[in-house]
Amino acid sequence: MKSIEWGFLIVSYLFLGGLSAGAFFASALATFLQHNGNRQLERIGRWGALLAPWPVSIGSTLLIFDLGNWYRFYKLFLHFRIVSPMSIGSWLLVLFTIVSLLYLWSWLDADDKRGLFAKIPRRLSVLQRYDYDLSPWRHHLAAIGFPLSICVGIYTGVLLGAVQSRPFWNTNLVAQLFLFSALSSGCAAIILALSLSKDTLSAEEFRFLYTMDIGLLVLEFFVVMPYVIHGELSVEAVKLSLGLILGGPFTIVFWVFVVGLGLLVPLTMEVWEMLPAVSGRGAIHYTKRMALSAAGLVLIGGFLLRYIFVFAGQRSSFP
Amino acid sequence: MAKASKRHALVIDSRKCLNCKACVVACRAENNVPLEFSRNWLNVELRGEYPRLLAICEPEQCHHCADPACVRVCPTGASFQRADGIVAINATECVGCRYCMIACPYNARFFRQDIGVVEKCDMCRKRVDRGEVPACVETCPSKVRVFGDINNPDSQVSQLLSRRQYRVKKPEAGTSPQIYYLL
Amino acid sequence: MSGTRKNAIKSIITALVVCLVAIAALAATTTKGNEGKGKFYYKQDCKQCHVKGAPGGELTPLSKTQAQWKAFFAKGKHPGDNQPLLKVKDMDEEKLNDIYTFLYNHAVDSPQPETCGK
Amino acid sequence: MDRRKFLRFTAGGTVGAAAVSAVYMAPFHKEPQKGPQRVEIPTTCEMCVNKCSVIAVVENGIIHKLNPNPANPRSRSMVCARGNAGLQQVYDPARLKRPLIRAGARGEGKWKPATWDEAFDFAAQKLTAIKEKYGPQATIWSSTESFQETFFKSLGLAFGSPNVERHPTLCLASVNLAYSLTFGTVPAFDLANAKYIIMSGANRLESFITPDTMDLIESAMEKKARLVYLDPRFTVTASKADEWYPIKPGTDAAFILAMINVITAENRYDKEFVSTYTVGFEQLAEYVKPFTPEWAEVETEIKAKDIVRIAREFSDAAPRAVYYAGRRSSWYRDDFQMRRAQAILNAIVGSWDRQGGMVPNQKIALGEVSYLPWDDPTAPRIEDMDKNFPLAAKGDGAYLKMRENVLAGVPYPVKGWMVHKQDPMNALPEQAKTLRVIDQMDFIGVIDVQMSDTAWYADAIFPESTYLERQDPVEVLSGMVPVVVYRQAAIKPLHDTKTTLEISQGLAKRLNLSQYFDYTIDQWIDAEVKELPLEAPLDYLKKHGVWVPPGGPKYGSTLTLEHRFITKSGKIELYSERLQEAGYDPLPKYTTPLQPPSGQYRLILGRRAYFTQANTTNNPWLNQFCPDNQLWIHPNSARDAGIADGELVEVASTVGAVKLKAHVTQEIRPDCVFMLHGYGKKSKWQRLVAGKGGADAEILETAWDKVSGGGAFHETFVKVRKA
Repeated sequence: MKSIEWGFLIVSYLFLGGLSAGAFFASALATFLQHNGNRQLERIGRWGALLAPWPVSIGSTLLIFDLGNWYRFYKLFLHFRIVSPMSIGSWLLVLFTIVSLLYLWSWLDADDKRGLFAKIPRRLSVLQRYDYDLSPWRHHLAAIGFPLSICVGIYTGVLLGAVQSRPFWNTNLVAQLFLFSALSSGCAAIILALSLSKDTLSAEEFRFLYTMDIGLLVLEFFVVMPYVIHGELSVEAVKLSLGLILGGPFTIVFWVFVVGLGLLVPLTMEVWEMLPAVSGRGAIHYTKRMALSAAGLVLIGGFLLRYIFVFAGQRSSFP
Repeated sequence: MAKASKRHALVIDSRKCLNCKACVVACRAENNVPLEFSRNWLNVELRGEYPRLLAICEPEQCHHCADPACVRVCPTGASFQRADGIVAINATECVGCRYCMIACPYNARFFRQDIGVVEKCDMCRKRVDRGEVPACVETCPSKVRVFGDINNPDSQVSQLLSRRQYRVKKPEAGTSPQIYYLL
Repeated sequence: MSGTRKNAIKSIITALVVCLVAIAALAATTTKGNEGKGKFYYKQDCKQCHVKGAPGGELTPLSKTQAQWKAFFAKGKHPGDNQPLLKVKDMDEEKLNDIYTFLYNHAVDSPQPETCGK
Repeated sequence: MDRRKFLRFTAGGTVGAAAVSAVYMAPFHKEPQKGPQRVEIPTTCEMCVNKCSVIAVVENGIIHKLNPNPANPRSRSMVCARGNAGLQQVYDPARLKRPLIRAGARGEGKWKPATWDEAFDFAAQKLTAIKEKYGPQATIWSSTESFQETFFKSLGLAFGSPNVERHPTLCLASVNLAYSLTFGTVPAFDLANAKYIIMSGANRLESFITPDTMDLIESAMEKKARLVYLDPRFTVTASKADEWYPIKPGTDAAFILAMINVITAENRYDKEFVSTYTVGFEQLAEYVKPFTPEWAEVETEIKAKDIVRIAREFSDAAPRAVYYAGRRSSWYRDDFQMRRAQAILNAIVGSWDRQGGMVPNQKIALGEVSYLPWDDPTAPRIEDMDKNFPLAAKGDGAYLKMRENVLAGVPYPVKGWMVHKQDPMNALPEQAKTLRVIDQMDFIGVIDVQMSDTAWYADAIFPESTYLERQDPVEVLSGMVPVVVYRQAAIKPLHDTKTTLEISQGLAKRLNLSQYFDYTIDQWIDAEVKELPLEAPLDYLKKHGVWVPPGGPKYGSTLTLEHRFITKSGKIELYSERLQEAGYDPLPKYTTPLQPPSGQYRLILGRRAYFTQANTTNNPWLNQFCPDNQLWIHPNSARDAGIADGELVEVASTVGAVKLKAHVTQEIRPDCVFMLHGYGKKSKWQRLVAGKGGADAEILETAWDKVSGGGAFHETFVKVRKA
C-alpha cells in the first residue's frame, strides 16, 4: 500500500513558503538596521516587503488544492492541535500572510497608494476609506513578523522532521536545513530583484545581502554535512534511508544540483565577489551577471532540496 | 461504548495462516472497501530451494498503536483514538491532506480519490460496539487472529501473551503497535 | 380308462401348479421391478406396520441381506400369521415385485456404493 | 464491484435511492441520518459444495455481509474467501437476469431475451421432438450436487431418460467406491483427534476450506499431531506439514503397499481388530510381500528408511492414525487401486470407528414428499454401467465413457442435453470432444446463475435465482456430527429468475409430466422436517438455520459382533470377493505409471480455495487474488525449455494447446507442471477470465479409472515452449 502521496504541489509550497519567510526576514533585518535617518538599506526593506506576501499566498493555495477535499480546508481552522505540525503550520501561515500584507502596506508611500486606489472602480469607492497610513507602524510590524518568518521558515522543515516513521526526515537537522535554505533563498530573491532593478546594488546593500547570504549558505552547508555523516553513523533504518542519496535514485540530484550547483558554487561565487570587501583592499567584484546566476542557483538549489526531501523521505521507512 | 479501562488488541499466530484470503474478502464486504484497496493484507514469503522450502504467510493491517503517529499529525483530529484503543478516522472531518499516511510506519492507510478521504482498518468498530469481533477475526478458518482486551488478564489475548513469546513489528518507530505476532 | 384320465388330469393340474409356482417364484425372484415405485409402494402399504414400535416391528431394506430378501419373497408370506404378502391391502404381483426390487437393491449387503449428494 | 455502485446501475426504489446517495453524497459524507434497518437471516452457503451455515446481514434490503453461523458445529464460526464473496454472485452485473434463447450461431454469444413461457415452450417443443424421433433416452441430463438437484434429476428420469449424469466421476468416485467396497460406507476422518495423519495430494489447507481443514490445522499446529504429506507440489499443506515428500506422481499406491508390507512383516497390525472385523488378511499379507520399502523407494523416490519409519510411527500411533482419503480423486487410470490400498492400510492398524481414526458417518433421517413414481426407462444407460463399471454407482453414470458413446452414437443416438449448474465445457477434459458433442445436439438447455462456458453454447438458458434469493429443500450433512441445514432467501430475487424446482415444474407442465411434480417447495420441506424431533421444526430452522441433534460424535457403534458391515461378507473386506467376481483385482494392484518422454512434463491439477472448480474465477473479489492462471514450472525445467519467469508459453498435449504465462518456481517437481482450473473461458460474459490464461480442459487428454469410471486428469504429458 506504499505510495508517494505528496508530490510537486507540496514541494512548491514548501519552497514558496520558505521564500516568503526569507524575504520578510531580510526586509525586517534591513528595517531594524535603519537608524537616525540612515536609509542605505531602505530598498532592501521595501523590496523584501513587496516580495514577502505573494509566494506564501500562492503556496498556501497550492496546499489547499492538494487536499482530497479542498472545500474542507476551513476545517483546518476549526481546530488547533499543538501536536500536529500541520495544524500549527496552517495557523502560522495565516498569521504570517496577514502580517506580511500589512507590512507591505506600511511600505507603500502616498503615490503608490494613490495609484492603487485610482485603479479601483468607482462603485467600490467605499474602499477608499481604508487608505490608512501604516508607515509609522513599519518597525512594529517588522518586529512582529520577524519571529513569524523564522517560524514559517523552520516549520516547513518541522513538517517533515516530525514524522518518526520516515528515517530520512526524522532528525532536527532537517528543520535547520530548511530554515537556512529558506532564509538564503529569500535573500537570493532580493538580490535578484535589486540586480534587475534599473539602478543596481549599492555597496551597502551588497555588503548586507552578501554577508547574510554567505552566512546562511555556510550554515546550510554545515547542516548538510552532519546530516549525512551523522546519518551514516546512525541506526540501520537511517543508514538505509540515506542510501537514497548515497548511491540511490536521488544521489545525482542531491550532490550535483543541491550541494554542488545549489550551495557550493553560489557560495564560492559570492565569496569571490565579496573577497575585496573582506580584505578591505580593492573594489568588490560585483557584476550583474554574477549576482543573477548566483542568486538563481540558490533558488533552484532550494527548490530541488525540497523536492529530494519530499520524495526521498516518503520512500524511506523502517525495514 | 467501550469503557476507558479497555484496551483492544490483536494477537496473531501466523503459523496457522493458510493464506486463504478470507480475512481480506470479509473486510472488503464488511467495510465496502473498493477493489483497488485493502484494509488488511497478507505478507507472503518463500524461502529455500526445492525440495527444502519454507513458506511464511503473515496477516497485517493497522496496528492500532497505543501512541499513533497518524493521530498526532492529523491537523483536524479526523484521525483519533478511542478510549478502547481503536484508532479510527472520522471521515467527515478528514480534509485529505494524507499527512497520516506519511506518518504511518506500516503503510496501513490508503487515500480514496473518489471521496477524497483517507481510510484504514478501524477494527470494525461498529461491530465491536455491537459486542462482535472484527470481520477478519470472525471469518478466519484457522483462527489466526485473536481479538480482545489486553487490560483484562482473563481475556484470551492476555492469556496468549502471558504464555507465548511474541514480537511486534517496527517497534523502533516508537508508536507501540498493538498487533502482537506470536512466535 | 377313467383312471388314466384322472391321472392325466392330475398330472396336468400338477404340471399347471408347478408352472404357476415356478412363475410366481420367478416373478418373486427376478429383480427387474421398478425400484422407485417399489419404494413408493413400500412406504404406502408396508411402512406403517413396519416402523419402530409398530406391530410388524421396524423393517428397512437394511434389515436383511439380499439372500434373505430373496427367500422372504419366494416364501411370499408374513412370518407368524402366515398372511400371504399378496393379501396385504391392494397388493398385486407387479407392486410386490417393485417392492422386492427396492428392498433387494438396498439390502444390507447390496453392492450400492455411497455417492456424493442425493 | 462495490454494491453501492452496483445499485447505481440496477436496483430502484427507496432502497436504491438510499444507496445511490451513499455514493453521490459520499464526498460530503452525510452519515446515514438513522441507522439502517438491519435484519440477520440465517441461511446456507452455496459458493462451494460444503454447505456452511452463514448469517446474511441485510440492511435496507441490500445484503451487507455474510457472517458465519457458529450454531453449526461443522462450519463453526468460519466463512472462507468464497463464502464472503457470495455477495458478488448476487450483485454481479453480468449475471443471468432473464431467460435467453440463442439468436446467433452456437458460441457466437447472440441472445434473444425471452419470457419464461417462451423459454419453456421452446425447450419443451425441442425435447418432445427429440423424444418422438429418437426416444427419451436420446437426452443427457447433466446435474451437479446442489440442494435442488433432485428436482432436475426427477425431470430427467420422469422424461424417461436413463442418462442422468452426475459429477462424482469427475470428482471423488474412486474414493467413494474404494471405501464402500472395503467398509460398506465412506467414513469421516477424525482429524481433530488423530495423532498421525498422512495425506497423498489431499491439499486440505489450500484447495478447499472445510471442517477437516479447521481440524487439521488445529491438530497439526496446536495438538502437535504429525502430518506427513506427499505431493509433487509444495502446497500450503506441504508448508505446514512435518514432512513433505515430493513423491513421483502416480506412485502413491507403491508407498502405501510398502507401508502395509512393513506393518504386516513386523506384526505391527491390530491383530484383535483384524481377526474380529476383517476378512482376507492372510491373502493381503501374502500379497504385499514383494512390495518392500526398497522396491517402493525406486518407484516413489522416497527413501526406504523413511517409508519404514513412517510405517512404524503410523502403526504406533494407531488407532489415532489415518491415511486421509481426500476429496477430488480423479487422478490416475488406476486411482481406485490407490484408494483401496489406503482403506486397507487404515483398516489393518484398527483405525476404524475409534477416536482419531476413521469414523462411520452418522445420518439423520428426513421425511419425504410422497410423489407419483415414474416408469423405469426402457433403454439402458448409454455408458452401459453393468457392462463397463458393474460396481460403480449406477445413478451417477460415468461422464467420460458417456461422452465417448455419445460421440460414437452407440448404442443409440443422443440429441438433447439438459445441464443443471454443471459446466462440462470446463469440467471435462479434451474440450474439443465436448464441443463435438455440442455440435451433434439438436437442443441444449442450461440452468445456471451465470453465463458458464456451457451456457455460452446453449440454445436456451434458464436463469436460476442465486442461493441468497431462494428457499431450498433442507439438507442433512451426515458426518461424525450430523446436522440439518436450511437455506432460506435473504432477499427477493433481484431479477426475473426462478428456482430449479420452478424451472423443472415449468418444463414438466409442457412435457405432460406435471403429475410427477404435484408438490410445492413448502410441502416438500414440511414433509422433510416433520420427522425431526422438534416442536416446530421449520420455525426452528428459519430461526437458527441449522439443527444439531443432541449427543456429539459417537465411537465404536460398529465395533460389536452383531454389527454387519454393508459388504458381501458383512465384514471389512481387505480381500474383496465382489471385486474378484466383477473381474477386478481383489487386492489393490499397483501399476508403474508411464513417465513423460524427455522434453515433456506431466500436467497435474489442483485447486485454490478462492475458486470452486471453474465457477468463481470471474468473481471480482476472488479473481483479484489470481487474475490469470500461470504454468508452474521448476527452474531447471524452465531452463531446459528456455523459458523465463512471466514469459508467455504454449502448453501442448496430443489433444490441444493453450497459452499462458510461466511461473518459474521451486514449489514443484522438475518433471511436472501445474496450472489452475477455470481460466481461458469462452464465455464473453465471464469478463475477467474470458480468454485470460489457459483452460486445462483444452489440453487434458481423456482417460478414466477402470473400476470407478472416474476421470483420470493427471495422465496428460505436455510440451512447453516459448509462445
